Amino acid sequence: MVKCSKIEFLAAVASTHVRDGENVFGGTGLPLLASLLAKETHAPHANLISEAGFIDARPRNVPLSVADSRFYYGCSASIGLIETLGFILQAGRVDVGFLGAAQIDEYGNLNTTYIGSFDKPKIKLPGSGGGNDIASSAKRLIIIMTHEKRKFVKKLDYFTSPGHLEGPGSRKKWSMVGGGPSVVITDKCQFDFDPKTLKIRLMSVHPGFTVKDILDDVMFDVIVPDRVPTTKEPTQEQIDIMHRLDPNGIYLAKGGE
Amino acid sequence: MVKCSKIEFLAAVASTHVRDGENVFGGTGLPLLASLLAKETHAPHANLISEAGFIDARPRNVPLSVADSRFYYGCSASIGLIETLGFILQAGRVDVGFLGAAQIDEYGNLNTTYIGSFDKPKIKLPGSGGGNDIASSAKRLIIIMTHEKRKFVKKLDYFTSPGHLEGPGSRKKWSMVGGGPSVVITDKCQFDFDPKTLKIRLMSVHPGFTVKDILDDVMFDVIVPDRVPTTKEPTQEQIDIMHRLDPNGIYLAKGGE
Amino acid sequence: MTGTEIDDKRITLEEAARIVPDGAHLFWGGFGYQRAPIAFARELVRQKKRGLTIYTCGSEVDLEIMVGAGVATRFDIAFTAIEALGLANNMRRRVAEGKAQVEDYSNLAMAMRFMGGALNVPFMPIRSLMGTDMVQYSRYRGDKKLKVIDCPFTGEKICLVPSAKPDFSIIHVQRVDKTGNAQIDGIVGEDLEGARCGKKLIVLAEELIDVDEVRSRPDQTKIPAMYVSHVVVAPFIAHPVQCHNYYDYDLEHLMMFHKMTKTEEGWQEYLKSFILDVENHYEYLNHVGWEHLMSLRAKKPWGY
Amino acid sequence: MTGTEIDDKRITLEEAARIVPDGAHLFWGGFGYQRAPIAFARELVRQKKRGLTIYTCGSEVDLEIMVGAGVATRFDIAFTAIEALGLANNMRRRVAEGKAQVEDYSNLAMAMRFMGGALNVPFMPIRSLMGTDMVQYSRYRGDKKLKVIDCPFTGEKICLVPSAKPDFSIIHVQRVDKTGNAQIDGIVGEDLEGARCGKKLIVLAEELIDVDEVRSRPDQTKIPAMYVSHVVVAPFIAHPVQCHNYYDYDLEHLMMFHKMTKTEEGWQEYLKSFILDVENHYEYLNHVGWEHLMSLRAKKPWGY
Repeated sequence: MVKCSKIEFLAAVASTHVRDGENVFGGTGLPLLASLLAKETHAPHANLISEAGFIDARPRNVPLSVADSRFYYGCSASIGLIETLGFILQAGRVDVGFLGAAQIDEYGNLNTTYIGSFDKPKIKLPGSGGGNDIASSAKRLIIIMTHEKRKFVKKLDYFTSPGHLEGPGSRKKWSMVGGGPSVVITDKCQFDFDPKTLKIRLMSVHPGFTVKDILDDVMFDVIVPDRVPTTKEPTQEQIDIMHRLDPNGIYLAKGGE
Repeated sequence: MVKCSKIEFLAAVASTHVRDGENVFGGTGLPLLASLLAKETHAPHANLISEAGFIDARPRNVPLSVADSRFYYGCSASIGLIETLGFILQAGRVDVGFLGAAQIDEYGNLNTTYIGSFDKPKIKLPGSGGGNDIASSAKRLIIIMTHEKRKFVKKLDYFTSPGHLEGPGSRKKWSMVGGGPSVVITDKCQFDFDPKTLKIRLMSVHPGFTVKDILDDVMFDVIVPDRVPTTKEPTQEQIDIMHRLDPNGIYLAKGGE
Repeated sequence: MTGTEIDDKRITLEEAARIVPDGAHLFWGGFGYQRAPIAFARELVRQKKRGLTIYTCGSEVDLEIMVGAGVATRFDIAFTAIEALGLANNMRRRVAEGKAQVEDYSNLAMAMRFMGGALNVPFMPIRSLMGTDMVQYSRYRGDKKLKVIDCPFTGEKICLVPSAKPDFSIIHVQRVDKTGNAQIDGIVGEDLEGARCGKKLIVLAEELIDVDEVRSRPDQTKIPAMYVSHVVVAPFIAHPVQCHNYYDYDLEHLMMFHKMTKTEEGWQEYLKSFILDVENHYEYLNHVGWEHLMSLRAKKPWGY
Repeated sequence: MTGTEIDDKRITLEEAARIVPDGAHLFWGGFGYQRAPIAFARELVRQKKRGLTIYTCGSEVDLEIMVGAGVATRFDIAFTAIEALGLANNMRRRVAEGKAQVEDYSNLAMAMRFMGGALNVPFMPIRSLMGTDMVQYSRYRGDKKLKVIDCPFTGEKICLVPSAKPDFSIIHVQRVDKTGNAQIDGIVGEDLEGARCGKKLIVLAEELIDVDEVRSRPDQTKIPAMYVSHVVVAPFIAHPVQCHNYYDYDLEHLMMFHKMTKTEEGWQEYLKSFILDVENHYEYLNHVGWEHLMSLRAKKPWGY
């Protein structure tokens, strides 16, 4: 068993969900690290897109911003938002998008806007950014969150980005281009979605955690299959590659053990 | 009195309607020659735009096509159709547009699409091109036509581009951006539009023609003011400049005497 | 950071034309005398395609060739003529014969239809067309040609034009790499939106450039490879019109073309001589003559 | 062919800020860490502007400065934070205090609102926002925030977002000539549409270039002079964020900024030290220090 931090674990697990040749909306931070790791391992033809306008990016240093010049040299096109969010994403050309959130509900709907009531918000969060667009139109959505009970809620304080909304048929009702969330990766487990109800379902538990740990740490009912496997751990090679990608630990050092 | 061809006369008269500093949709042919002549004489700051994407053009040779590379070098921006017809024209930034037509009615409405019935057209003309867009959205429209009776009709075979439609209030009804036609220049006379009825009105008669000549050569009633001046002739300087602009007579030789 | 293998999307002009089935709908690139994919039109004729529908703002020699040879029968367009020379004679004849149908829009309307298609929304709003016969009459789209509505925000009239999503987009550019990243010099016309609105995109380019060159100045890429299905590289694709920075139009040929198309006999003679009797694009160029072609090459800094 | 006199639109940063009245609506350029007109935000603060409404997709340090200093109170935006570092602390505090209001959209929604404004149509259709609280709740636009309609062509649901036509567009570019023709390197974000949607456009640029240089390669012009009201030329306009091909972001300064804004006291200290106590932009740069600034200069071929 290799020694690794939470961040390393999350990034490595997330990377396994990127398939070769896919068009990936990577953003920055963990998703970027996961996408780059996937490109360096099993998905060399993944096309990494940053919503600011970079297409097929291959940064030699990890970017801090979606608009970071580090995305520029070596990418194959550098355009703008209408291109990435309109012509590419809304047109259904993005296979997988990554999102984080402050709150998630049992259908994978996300809040990145306010904590507290809309009328008197306690905390103004960043807002949608491109999140609502990605959640509406990417074929598949990978959600990455730190696992705190207060984040897995029965009802969102504010509904920013669509998961499976109210379940089967909801996305079709709003003529959404994309398929919605396929997986939620936390630092304790992975969830997927029950195909029939489109409600969140336990997919695998990370080493060191039990099913009960997970159920105790969410505020809604989770579908639990008969057999819940243990999440596959990162390999040393994956960890080494991540450190080569982020030699200064800009992302890896954050929240690491 | 200088000796000049029909084309030279038309171009010179048309050029007088371009004011300094205006944004002009010039096209090719006579309008282009008129715009360039205006720039060389009284309107040096006129901004010549070609709908293919050229802005502030200063061609050293006369272009044959709105997309001609002759517009490129020396212009200040070379973009595309959404820029010129959308961001510039539809946004109300074009002061004056030039149009020709196969038919015109008494409100300055234009046909550039079909001769004959829509169901069984006798002649397919070029179509709108950017003509309808220019007629809808340019602040002022200058129409140039050869003066043949069959072209000045009571009812258009096909209504391609809006003049003053059915008169006062019509353009507002369709929330049109531009003000409609201000002048029609033919090889026999100039028309403007009666401010009250928005119907065509004789403005001036070219040397050698009488008011009766004009009235005989249109198929609708023309408002004739008490005094109809004679159109001012081109100066030798204007003719010389035109020949410098079009040394090979690409436009000047056409239909010349 | 990564050095991945790269797809090579190059095929021949013949192969590219073979992919287009009878009855297909095509966005057609180029504008006026600039970057028209005329070699592709000639190849479609040689392969005897039938029943194509063409979407473009305004095209000239290429439309004349396709309508004249009976390859394309429907046209969602705003304009056709041979600018500065006169009417599009073949189109005029085929329309009068009832063998071709034109659904009339304006240039802005067509450009916005391509933008709407590229954005994958069902329509786009414009302020043109209203009050005219383009609203009153439709050739074959019926009440799906356009809609005039009351704006739900302002109450004013606004025209909605339906987005275009043809089966193929055919465009001609100056340079492309083998994966499909395309660079355009000069004006783009409506080609950026048009390239993105088709279900498949075939890029025809004058010159092949290396992927590394593209990646060293990615802000020069006008069409990213991810949109591109196939790449064709060949010289003088737009002849007898121009390709900015590469060659000027062939005015002599254009005048001959326009003159010959004035009669059906003249057109049939042109068709035989310059299209059917030449085996492929290079034979066409041989027929036109390389000394003549070389005389058309663009001069710096003018680009023509 | 013609050699006309040319207007010189250059004014100082102070003059440019003075043109913006209290209560004005501003499109705000830049995206993320790229080409943010932060020097203009600082100057608005020094001139004690009040009641501005800001329109942008996502901005970071500039919004923090303007909301923190009470210059801007309303925001039609999709995003604000200091990417990779954390929440926008000033915005969080001012919203909690009820001193700032955010009308929430997505990035695509805002970009399309700017495109609609640039096109002078009342709305644009998008496929985002539907089904969420961005449809349910409005901070100050009420039922003019957006409309969800049944598409008159397809019957499907589509969201219409109202076009934005603010009083001013403020954008930052790499190079400009004195008449206003602007060139942008790298990504454009939503700046092309944003620059064209405002009633007046102020272009801030790092470098002045000659008109002849612009006219020798006009396809590099991203914003033609005809849109531009005023031009401001100054170095390091985006500091502490980056300007592609000119300088990198100042991570040290960004971290200090983010840390100081965690408390109102810290923010007030930053406000005093880096904005109010420096007389103008050059004094700010002196305060940051030129040796430090020079260390941020971009290296070829990377652009940062």
